Amino acid sequence: MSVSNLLENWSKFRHTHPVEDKGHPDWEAYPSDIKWAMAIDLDACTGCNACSVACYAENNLPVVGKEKYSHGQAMHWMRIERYWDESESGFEVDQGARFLPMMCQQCEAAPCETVCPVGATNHTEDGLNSQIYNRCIGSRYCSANCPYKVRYFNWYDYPTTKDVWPSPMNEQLNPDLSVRSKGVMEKCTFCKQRTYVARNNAKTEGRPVQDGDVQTACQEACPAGAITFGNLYDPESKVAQKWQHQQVELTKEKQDKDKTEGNRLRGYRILEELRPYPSVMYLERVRESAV
Amino acid sequence: MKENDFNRRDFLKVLGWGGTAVALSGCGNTSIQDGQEIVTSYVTLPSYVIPSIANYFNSTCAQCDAGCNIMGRVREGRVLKAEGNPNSPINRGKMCGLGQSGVQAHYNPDRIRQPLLKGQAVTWEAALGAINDKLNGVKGEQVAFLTGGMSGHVQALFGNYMDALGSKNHFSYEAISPAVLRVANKKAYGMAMPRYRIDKARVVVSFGADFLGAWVSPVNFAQQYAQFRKGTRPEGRGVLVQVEPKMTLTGANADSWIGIRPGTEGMLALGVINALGSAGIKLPADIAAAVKDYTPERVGVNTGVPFERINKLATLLKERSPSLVLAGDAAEGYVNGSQNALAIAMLNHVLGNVGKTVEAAASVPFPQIAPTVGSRSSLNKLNDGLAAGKYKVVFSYGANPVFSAPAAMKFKDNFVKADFKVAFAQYLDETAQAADLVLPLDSAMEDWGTVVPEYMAAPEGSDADTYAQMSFRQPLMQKLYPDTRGVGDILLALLKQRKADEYKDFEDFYSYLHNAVLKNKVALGGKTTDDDDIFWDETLSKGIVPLKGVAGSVSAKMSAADLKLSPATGTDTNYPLRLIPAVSASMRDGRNANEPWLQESPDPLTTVVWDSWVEIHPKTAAKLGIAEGDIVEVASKSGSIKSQAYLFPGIHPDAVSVPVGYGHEGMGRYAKGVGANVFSILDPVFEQETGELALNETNVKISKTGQRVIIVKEEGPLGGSQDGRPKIAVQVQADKVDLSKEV
Amino acid sequence: MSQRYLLALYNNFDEAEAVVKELRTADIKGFNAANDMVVKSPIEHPEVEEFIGNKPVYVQWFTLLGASLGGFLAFWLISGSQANFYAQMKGGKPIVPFPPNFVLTYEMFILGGVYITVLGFLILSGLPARRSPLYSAKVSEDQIGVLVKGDEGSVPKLREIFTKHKALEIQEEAGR
Amino acid sequence: MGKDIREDIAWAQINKDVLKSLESPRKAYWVILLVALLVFGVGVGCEVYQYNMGMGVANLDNPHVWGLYIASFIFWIGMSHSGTLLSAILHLMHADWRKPIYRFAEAMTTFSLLTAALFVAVHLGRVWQIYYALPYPNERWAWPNFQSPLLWDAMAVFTYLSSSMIFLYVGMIPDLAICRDNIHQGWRKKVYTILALGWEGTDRQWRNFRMTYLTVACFLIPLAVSVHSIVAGDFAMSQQPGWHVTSFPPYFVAGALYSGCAAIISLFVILRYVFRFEEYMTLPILKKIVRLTFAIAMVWTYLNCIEFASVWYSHDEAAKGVLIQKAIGPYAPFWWAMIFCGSVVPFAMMVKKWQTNIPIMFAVSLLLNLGMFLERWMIVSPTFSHGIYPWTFDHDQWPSMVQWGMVFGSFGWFTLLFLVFCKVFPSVSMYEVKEMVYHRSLQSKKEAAGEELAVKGAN
Repeated sequence: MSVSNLLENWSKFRHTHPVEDKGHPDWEAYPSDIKWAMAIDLDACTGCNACSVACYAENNLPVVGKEKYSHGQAMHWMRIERYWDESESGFEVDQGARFLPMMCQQCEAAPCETVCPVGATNHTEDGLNSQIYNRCIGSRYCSANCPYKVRYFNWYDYPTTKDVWPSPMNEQLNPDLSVRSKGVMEKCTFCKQRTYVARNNAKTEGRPVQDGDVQTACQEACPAGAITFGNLYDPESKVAQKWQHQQVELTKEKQDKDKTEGNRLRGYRILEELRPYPSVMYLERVRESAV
Repeated sequence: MKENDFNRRDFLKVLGWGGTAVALSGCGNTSIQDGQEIVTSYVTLPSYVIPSIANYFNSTCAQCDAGCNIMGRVREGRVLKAEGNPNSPINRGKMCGLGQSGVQAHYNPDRIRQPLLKGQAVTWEAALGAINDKLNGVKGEQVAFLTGGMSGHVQALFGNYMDALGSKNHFSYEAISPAVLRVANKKAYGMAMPRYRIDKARVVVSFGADFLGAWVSPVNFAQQYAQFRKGTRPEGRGVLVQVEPKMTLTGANADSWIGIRPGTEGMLALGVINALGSAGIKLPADIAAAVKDYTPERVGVNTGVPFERINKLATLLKERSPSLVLAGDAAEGYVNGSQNALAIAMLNHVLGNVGKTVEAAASVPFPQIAPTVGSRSSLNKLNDGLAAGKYKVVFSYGANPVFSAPAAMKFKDNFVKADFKVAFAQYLDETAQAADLVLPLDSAMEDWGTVVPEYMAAPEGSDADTYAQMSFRQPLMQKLYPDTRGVGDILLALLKQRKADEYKDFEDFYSYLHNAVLKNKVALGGKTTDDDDIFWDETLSKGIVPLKGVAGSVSAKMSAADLKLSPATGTDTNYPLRLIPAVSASMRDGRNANEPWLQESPDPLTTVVWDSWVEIHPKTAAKLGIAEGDIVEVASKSGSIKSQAYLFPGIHPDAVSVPVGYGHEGMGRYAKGVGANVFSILDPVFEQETGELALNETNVKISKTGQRVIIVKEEGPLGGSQDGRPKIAVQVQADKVDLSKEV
Repeated sequence: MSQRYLLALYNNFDEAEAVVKELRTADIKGFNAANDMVVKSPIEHPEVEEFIGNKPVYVQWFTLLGASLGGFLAFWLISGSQANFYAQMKGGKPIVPFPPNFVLTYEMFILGGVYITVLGFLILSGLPARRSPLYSAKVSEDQIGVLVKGDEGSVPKLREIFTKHKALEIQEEAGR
Repeated sequence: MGKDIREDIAWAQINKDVLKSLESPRKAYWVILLVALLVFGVGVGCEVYQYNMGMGVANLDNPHVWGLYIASFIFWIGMSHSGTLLSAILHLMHADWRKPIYRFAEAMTTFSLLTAALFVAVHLGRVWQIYYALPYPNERWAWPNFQSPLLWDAMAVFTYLSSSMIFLYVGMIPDLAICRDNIHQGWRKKVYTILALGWEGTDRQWRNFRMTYLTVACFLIPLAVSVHSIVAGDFAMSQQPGWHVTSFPPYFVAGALYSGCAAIISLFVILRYVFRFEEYMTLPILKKIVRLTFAIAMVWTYLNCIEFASVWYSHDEAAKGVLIQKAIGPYAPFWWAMIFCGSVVPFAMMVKKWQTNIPIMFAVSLLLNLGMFLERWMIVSPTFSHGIYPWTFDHDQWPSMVQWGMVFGSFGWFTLLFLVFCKVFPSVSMYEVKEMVYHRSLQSKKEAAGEELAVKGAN
């Protein structure tokens, strides 16, 4: 233990995310010029569930079966929510339904991170909210404090549960990431295993990570291309351009554009007012009332 | 085979033998040449295999008939995931959930692993011998072969086999197929499956075509749809109007969803034409005459769509051109289904969309590999023949009629009348259970084949008029079970029983395919000077073979003479509700029901999982005193099923809807006993022109059984309410946003 | 000169008080009232302290020491572990955050205070202790004991004073 | 009103009566002990099952990740507070009527904390890794997250548990000396001898003892308040509607004192009967606790109303939603039962006649405890079932038998510990009862003398 360390860290880390400056230039292992973020266009999303199934395939999610699903123990990191238009008299269907893909929003000031008693969920240098499975003791406080309820707990030991991965179904499991055992929390990682490979490849080639180097599984599958994923700190990236065009700023809990009446932009972040600074921007679903 | 020519195919084989294996023959064109083959260890890997880094091999999805081109992600000899082939004009690198689940069909624990003769495991010799014995005893016309949709070289081989048998009794059957559409399209546009350009349209009016869910080629359409919705398009953001009695996934994405009275879709189309005429669109005389009685007011009364809305729709179509009008399952499943489809197609003619958003598609230059499409009418013929005892030996491949035929057809009873029934099957499904001999098939990820899609999408910038393609299906890994065989291999073995001499050069289907492809190297885009092996490997690695297709043309005009719209069938006071069997994007006709990802991915609209349900409009439910979760009996004249009631606002109050594909009695652990089979209670009512089963012509009554369950579903107790939260799933009216400059 | 211990038992505090007062004023050779006299009582009786002469109590200094040490160590250890080991990045929060550390500091402040106070109590009251030379179980019941130590020569005088005040019992033992 | 205790009771008699409780309780003692053992066995069985199967058997789900375990945790922590109230607060306030009953109340503090600690363990998904939460230097170079309210909780509970155990022990040393002096054989003699530390009641010992006891009491009061505030912080520090309430810490503390007092009444009645403590646990004392309980009940009710009011008049729609759901949603019966038990039943304690009616007060105290258990449940569960995010509302979750089994078992565990304690250690503080008797008799003598003087003066 050194006093200089203490004093140094005191000042260095006083304010981390979200800040105007990009990450931590002093971070030893990873100079962070990356902030992964997403933009989901609800006008393009058709609610077809392809992203969700792709997530099951990519991330070794267990199929829990009817009984456990009925107890609310499903493990879909990516879930599609279906809302109806509401009026005084109930649900309106004249303009169809509203679909909303919901997964971990990788908040910059994540409510889940601070409450974990063992520090099993932390912020990464590339702006994600990471879950350390083998550190997790299963207190589930993170889930209790998650406003989006996108953290999923391993209520059972799924690898040994009947009909979850009966042989040879287990051969499909993706060796790039673990199969979680009972008693740990898990959630969307923005396909960490893929971003990691992309970063390593870029490093090997001696260049920064470029837009298009990596796709998340959901993004890759989405037939309507509703999901954009990339590095928000890279002004060339599609996702950064989208955020910029929609005037959604990562570090604001109330966007300037929302203060002006009649802005014609449709980017927003869900539950922004709780100040978790989510890394996922949604684009409002557009409907024409000409008919 | 030269020692350095240790190719991937062999590699896959070797991997399957757990590291000690040798490159033996048995894989097609290879043969052991003395002194030239060497024993190879697993640690000697081909240069492209780096442990822990995945290889991608192109293949073709077999989960539905759209024929999307996929890449199998292979690591350490195991296929892990299916991803879209970015070069595919069909799916352009994208995948649907159904396609993703293909790996679960492959790794399914309930696959049949050995031939089963009367339920007993037998060797392939015994199985094929049994077939030979039976065939020797019957005449060619006493043999019937039921298949699903087929294309490519398997189909060519199949044709040869039927010829060898001297049988013309090939019945191509699809439980859910756009069969009526094909006929109507042929009449209206001069081709069964033109290319729809949703991406070019400013307005799409879809009469029950669930093109984002389960209709024809949904992944392709979804991408077109994404383009169509882009405000940055020169045409601006497109508007989607969906007309259907039960909301489909496409309906849920519509700008305007019109819940029409079941069966009156054609009438609405005519009403819109009438309104267009009134709005100043010039109508050809015959059409004007044909629609003159269909004033919006009258149509409004009959269809239940307010006439203002019809006029608005007409105005929209008039103002925003080009548009695209689609007719889908929901409009076609009636006695007058093809008339409905024709009336709807006429809208495209009137609006001048034909040639703009309805384009001619090319067909493949080799008719023997062109797709044979299935229909329900062929099942009727087979059924009649079986009932009459005409067929002694019946083969079934790629179809599960015992499950999907209405109980009133008594198909199972007729099927078992045949002396010898052979089912080619991956699972012990209902038809396989009723068969005498079950031949276990390779999964689509173990098998060779070629696929020609029925709906021919063209890549950007190609000569779309003549673009046709053939896709390769190749093994993505070594077989899981040694005793399963590809359908091509089985057909070849059967052919050898008949014509041993002709096929003796082909050790297996692979060698047949290899030979056939290399023989047509030039037609498949190669040069005569190309090295055979290099050409073959390159073709395989691309997975897609563009062909110079036979250009078709769409007829610019349509006569109203064919149009004789009979009134929709009335209701029956005993059975007051119309049953609409719903085809969902993931469950389709139920052939994929044993893939747990599909069972666990919620139905997009109701969010129900692991069960079937009965969609009832809340008003109707209130009248009948039904609450959510009540187990209700849905009874038609032909039978009844029980399932849980789900109150669904997106359905016409006179209709109820039950999803198809559930209620298997066999197949496997994930499908068996899940939900109820709505096919079984369909009345045997047929479309008048095509003889297709009219899926939506069944009237039912609903009664409570007194039981109630908590529906297992994804949505919470508030249903689809956002409980007043301001910003969750936000919707904005188009005039409130500026989409034209979006990035 | 050898030392003797005497224990006299009394029925109530009044008698004991009288004895103690007399012993304190009596000038007995070989007996120092300030150091050689102990009063044992079954209950906590503040008056005893008064009549036996005011003796200071130092427990509170232990308390001060313990509490400050606890609080200081807590803050130091927690901040130190946060700063010097794997940094736990929490989005929106510094690595070494004050408010949570203060909460824990507060708890440790109390913990240290309680522990060291009790330790001080044990040290200052000489516990755990061996059995003293003279002890009667009556003291833990209902009698008050006055234990004195004196030279052999002072014993008769002491006895006399004890009996004068109606001692119920007088025990005597050789000193060690 | 009678006297809190007979003033003429002989000190030797006090020793005799209390020491008798270590020897021969009524038969009921053994019956209760056996039942407690069985009940505890049920809990152990449930935990073994849950340990092997996974937390899913508790019927918890996403988003309803906490259930009765956490509710019981708060309940037991809360129960511990009245021990401190009686021993520390009333000590500082020189309310000597606490003396015959504070010992068992303090034991209750310790044991209910031990019971609460159990729930921390059974609640964890991976209890076998529980040591990750301990702050100790390790080769992983990873420390627990000191920012987590759960860790504060652990620290506070640990501090409280060890402090109150020490407090209990220190206060018991003179009594242990009595035991040592009066019990002459067997293991007990050895135990008492060791534990009494050679206490002889010398003036030096008493002097330091007095100061120590006072100091620790002073520490315990803010500690007790901080413990339950921090437990409240587990909830109030989160963003969830219904939890994110400023008044939660005082509300929790009031609730804690309330349930503790109710539990003291129950145990008072039981001990009085089982160990024949009628002389010491007298009806006037009961009356005093009952009045104290009533006062706290009203404080609790008031804080409850404050909470509802602040939610009602806030613009936090989600919090309002939770409140409405509590009143009319799936938990409504329990919520109303809580209101009834917590705010209506205590009015029975206003009836003078009933204040000293043992069966009635016993029943009332049980109802109050039930109400307080429900309160904790109603804090935890409705927020999960109707939180911020409408899609994940979950109105169907119901604790499984495994959860109930463990809650049930915890009562067995507590009773077991408590009864064993009462049998091994004096559950009435002998030396302090002596003090009480002594001071009171002095007082009445003085009063009598004063009266005489007054009479004389008048003459």
